[in-house]
Amino acid sequence: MDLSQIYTQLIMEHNKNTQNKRALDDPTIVEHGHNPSCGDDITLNLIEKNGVIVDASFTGSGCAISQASTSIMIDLIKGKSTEDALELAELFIKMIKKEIEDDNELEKLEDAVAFENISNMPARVKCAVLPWHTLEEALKK
Amino acid sequence: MDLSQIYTQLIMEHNKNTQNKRALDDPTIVEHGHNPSCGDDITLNLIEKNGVIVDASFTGSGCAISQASTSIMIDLIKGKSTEDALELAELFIKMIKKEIEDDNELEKLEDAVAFENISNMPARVKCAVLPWHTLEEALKK
Amino acid sequence: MNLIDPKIINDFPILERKINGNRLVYLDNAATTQKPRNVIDAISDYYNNHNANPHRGAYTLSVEATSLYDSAKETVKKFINANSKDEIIFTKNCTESLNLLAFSLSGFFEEGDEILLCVSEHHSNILPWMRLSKDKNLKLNYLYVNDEGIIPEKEYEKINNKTKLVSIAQMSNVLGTIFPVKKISQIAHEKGAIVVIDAAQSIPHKKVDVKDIDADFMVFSAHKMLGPMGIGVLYGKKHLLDDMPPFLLGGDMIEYVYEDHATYAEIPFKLEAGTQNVEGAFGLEAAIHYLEKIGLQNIENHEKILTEYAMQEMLKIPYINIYGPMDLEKHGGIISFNVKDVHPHDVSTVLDSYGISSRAGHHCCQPLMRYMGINASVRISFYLYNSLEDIDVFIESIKNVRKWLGYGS
Amino acid sequence: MNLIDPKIINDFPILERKINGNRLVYLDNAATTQKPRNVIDAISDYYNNHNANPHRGAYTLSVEATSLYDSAKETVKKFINANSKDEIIFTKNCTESLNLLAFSLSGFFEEGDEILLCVSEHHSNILPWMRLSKDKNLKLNYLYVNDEGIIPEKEYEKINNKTKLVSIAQMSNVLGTIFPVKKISQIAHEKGAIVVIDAAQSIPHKKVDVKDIDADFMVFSAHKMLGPMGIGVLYGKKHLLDDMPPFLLGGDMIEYVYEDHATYAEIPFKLEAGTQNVEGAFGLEAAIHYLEKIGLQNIENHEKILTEYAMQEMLKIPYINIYGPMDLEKHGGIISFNVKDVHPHDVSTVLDSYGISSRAGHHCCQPLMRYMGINASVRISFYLYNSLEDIDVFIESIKNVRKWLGYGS
Ligand SMILES: Cc1ncc(COP(=O)(O)O)c(C=O)c1O
Ligand SMILES: Cc1ncc(COP(=O)(O)O)c(C=O)c1O
Repeated sequence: MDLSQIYTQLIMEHNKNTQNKRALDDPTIVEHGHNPSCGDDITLNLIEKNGVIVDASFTGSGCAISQASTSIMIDLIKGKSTEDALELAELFIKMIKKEIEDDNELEKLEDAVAFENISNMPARVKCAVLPWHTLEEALKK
Repeated sequence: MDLSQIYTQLIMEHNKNTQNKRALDDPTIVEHGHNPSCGDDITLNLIEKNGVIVDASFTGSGCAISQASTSIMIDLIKGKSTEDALELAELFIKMIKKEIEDDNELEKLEDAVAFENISNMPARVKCAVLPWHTLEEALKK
Repeated sequence: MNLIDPKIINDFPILERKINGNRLVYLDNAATTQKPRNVIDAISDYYNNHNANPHRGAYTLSVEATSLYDSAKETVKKFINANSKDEIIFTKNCTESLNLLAFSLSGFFEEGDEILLCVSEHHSNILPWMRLSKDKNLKLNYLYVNDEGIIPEKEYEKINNKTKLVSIAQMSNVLGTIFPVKKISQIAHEKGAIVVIDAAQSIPHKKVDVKDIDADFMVFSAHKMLGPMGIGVLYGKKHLLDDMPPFLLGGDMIEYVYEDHATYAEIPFKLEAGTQNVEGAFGLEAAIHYLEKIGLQNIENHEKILTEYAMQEMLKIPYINIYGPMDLEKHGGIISFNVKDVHPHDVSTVLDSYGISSRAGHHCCQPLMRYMGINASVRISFYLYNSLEDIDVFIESIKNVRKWLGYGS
Repeated sequence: MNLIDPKIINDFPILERKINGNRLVYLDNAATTQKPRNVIDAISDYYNNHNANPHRGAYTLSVEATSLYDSAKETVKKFINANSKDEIIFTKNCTESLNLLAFSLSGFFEEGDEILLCVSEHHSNILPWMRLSKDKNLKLNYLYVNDEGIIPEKEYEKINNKTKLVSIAQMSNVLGTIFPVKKISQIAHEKGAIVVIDAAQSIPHKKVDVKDIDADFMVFSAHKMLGPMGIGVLYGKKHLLDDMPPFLLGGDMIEYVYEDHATYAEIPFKLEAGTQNVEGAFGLEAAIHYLEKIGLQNIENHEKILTEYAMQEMLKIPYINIYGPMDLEKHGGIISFNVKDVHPHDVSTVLDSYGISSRAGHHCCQPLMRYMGINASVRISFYLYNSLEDIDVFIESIKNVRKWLGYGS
């Protein structure tokens, strides 16, 4: 295990970033996600208009991995259609499960690719996928 | 383990002996004893008059060890006072537990000494002591 | 049909033991089985290299223990052809699996409902249902076997619309009967009943496929299939397990715990409280690997040959009375019998003096014994490491029993 | 007060392992402990030479297995100073022991009765009582600890005439607090309450005497005291066990079984259903022998020295926040803490990269965490094979945590 593959500068910046971690006025969708065994606990706030995610934020607490993953996800899905967001969620989870064969596909995940190596740390996988699972729950309702 | 120390001629004779295995008219004490795990199951019938066991018999079924031990016990206690019978029971159980230091004491047990070696066969100890425990229960009531 | 290569006895260190000066002839496999070296080594390997508390730790050892535990579930899943490893719950033995079921299914029953067992069930597959029946005012019903230990067709009419659960052993641990569980499952499902298969005696000896049987639940113990003591299995269909309240409560099976209320985790965690037996899971996995290496079909064939030979030789002895089916297609590698005039315990003691491990008693099946009108029987039961020579030793020894007990022959 | 001879680490094969290129520094002993070679060898020996189903067989191997099982009970009995080996019930873990108690004691309670726990209890010592309280309309009450994890005198006034049972851990698995169980037991008994001691965290580390505490029941797990997984202990005073209905039902715990009713055996059999884990019992006995060879007092002293040293060094680090008593007389070898700005899981991951096994999370004590106002903590816990060097490695590594997470220091 190489820590520097996990605690990358990008991830550490997003962990400390408070820009995406804030309340949101009048969200249209609020979804709660948690990993009881770790104590990771986030609330995802989305404003969806005509099938597009126009704004997003989160509140809650958790480890660096879950916090950064949430923040990076929010950057990625803002301005995207809900279908595109769901597709990204699927892609992210596939990446973590090492199920992606064509590396080009990964490009769509942009900064979220930083979590590719988390699959080498099974204990932390749950943390990285938490926001994406929460997003799926939020949008599938 | 030497089988011939267990299945001695004496024990085998008593196993087949039907003299003590019979119903008794008007017993004054009837006590049921059993080893559920083996299926040994005996009913001890006693006629006690003025503190003396004037007649005794048993019915039931079980292995050779329990049947012979019961029959030998009955031979031994007939005509004895209840105190003497209880003392014999104590002695027998001590013998099985190898707690007797003075070998002379064993003489009182007469034929029942045949079960001395049963302590080398822990699985069969229960069978040998069954009638004696039943006797104790019967007389202590 | 062939015997298994006799060299496999070298895989079982205990078989080198001498008992009363004789070679150990272990014929009590229905009670528990001996362990091959790969299982014993797996246990040592676990403690020498990987031991940690699974599921809770973020550190390497704990992650390893978790993945060994999960891998064992995956192996069990494949072994019984379940849909998902989440359908595999580890318990401490088959008995706990059945108790868990009777407890956690209690909400499925209403007063007057019927639970149907076979009269030949092991106490572990009777008592939990008996308690449940008393608690909830249910009727406990039995299928009765005929003289050969077979359930006659007509008995199946007892499965009716009131029957809410049928729990039956796939193989009787006394009679050796292999019951037609697939058919029973089908009839029971037609009537809307839940089907529980006690595979304690079958799964060590033949291929068992939960999908083929369409079992709703299936239970068994590792120690009867070359695995370690202290670990058992409960299989359940996912939607049924999902709906069941937990049995044991404690660490690792919760979601949130407050001072006055709590919520529970998903299956399989919900049904596994406290520190799990990773050693046992790892050992069970090693046992399954061993069984699969030899091949379940080969094991079944091997035992068939042994059983046929033993029955044939025993039938020649006039003072031996054999219980169970004479049709060997319906008979697994278990033979129960009695020797005329001799109590089973004495038979077992005499056999032991020749090195043979056999069992005497009611075999945890008192209702069956009572139904058959006997107090006890002697039982011998085979496994892959037994040989025709073992049976020869047994036959020779059994012929001495009556002499030892003072009978002419 | 001396440290234990460091050569004993050679008795623990797993300690030779490398984790991420570093020496394994195993500091998660409160979760489970590593096993000395004599325990691992005992398990192999059991399967290589003695394995059989105990209690039921008349043959040599079964008699041996029975006597090994009984001998293990005798050893446990002496270890905790019980009156009789029949007061020792083997379960699969501490969690099962507590579930058994909550089930089998339910007849002792009437609506309105109170059960008293400490807020720092492990989920395994909360949930079974919570379910019982809901089922029987009892009140579940808690003793609260102060900022240092000590129960203030005044709290004991909660033990009143309505209190029917007090169940408390002798040592908290989060705070490391050693609670005055002897005193609590005395107060509880004055009010007529039953006293249950959860010794899961204490008995591996110090001499525990059930008579001295006057515990009515005591529970613990073998795997936390060098023994194998899959076996736990329930101690109970004989007259109480005698009166308790059985929990698990099945083979070996019965007297007579009929189709519609049954009678049960005496203790301890009544409370041990199905095939028992003889391997586990034998392994636990080997573990106790090892602990006694080293000496419980020496182990306690050793851990005191380690704890004192670790606390002293940790207190020097300004961004570390330690929970639990500062008075080391009341503090066993468990230290829970947090690193400023860093989530416990990240701390644990970073420590692991240096070879250190630590635990992060709620430690199965959510009510305590909530009461303390935290989500999670990091926990390190010591045992006889840990050394001052282990603590040095830990202190050095913990100083790197904030850097990895992008904080200046
Ligand atoms: C105080 C305490 N009680 C009970 C338990 C439960 O033990 P187990 O998981 O072995 O059942 C633990 C450990 O997990 C504990 O620390
Ligand atoms: C048919 C059957 N069911 C259940 C059991 C109980 O298994 P265990 O004692 O391992 O719980 C046994 C064996 O004893 C059995 O033969």
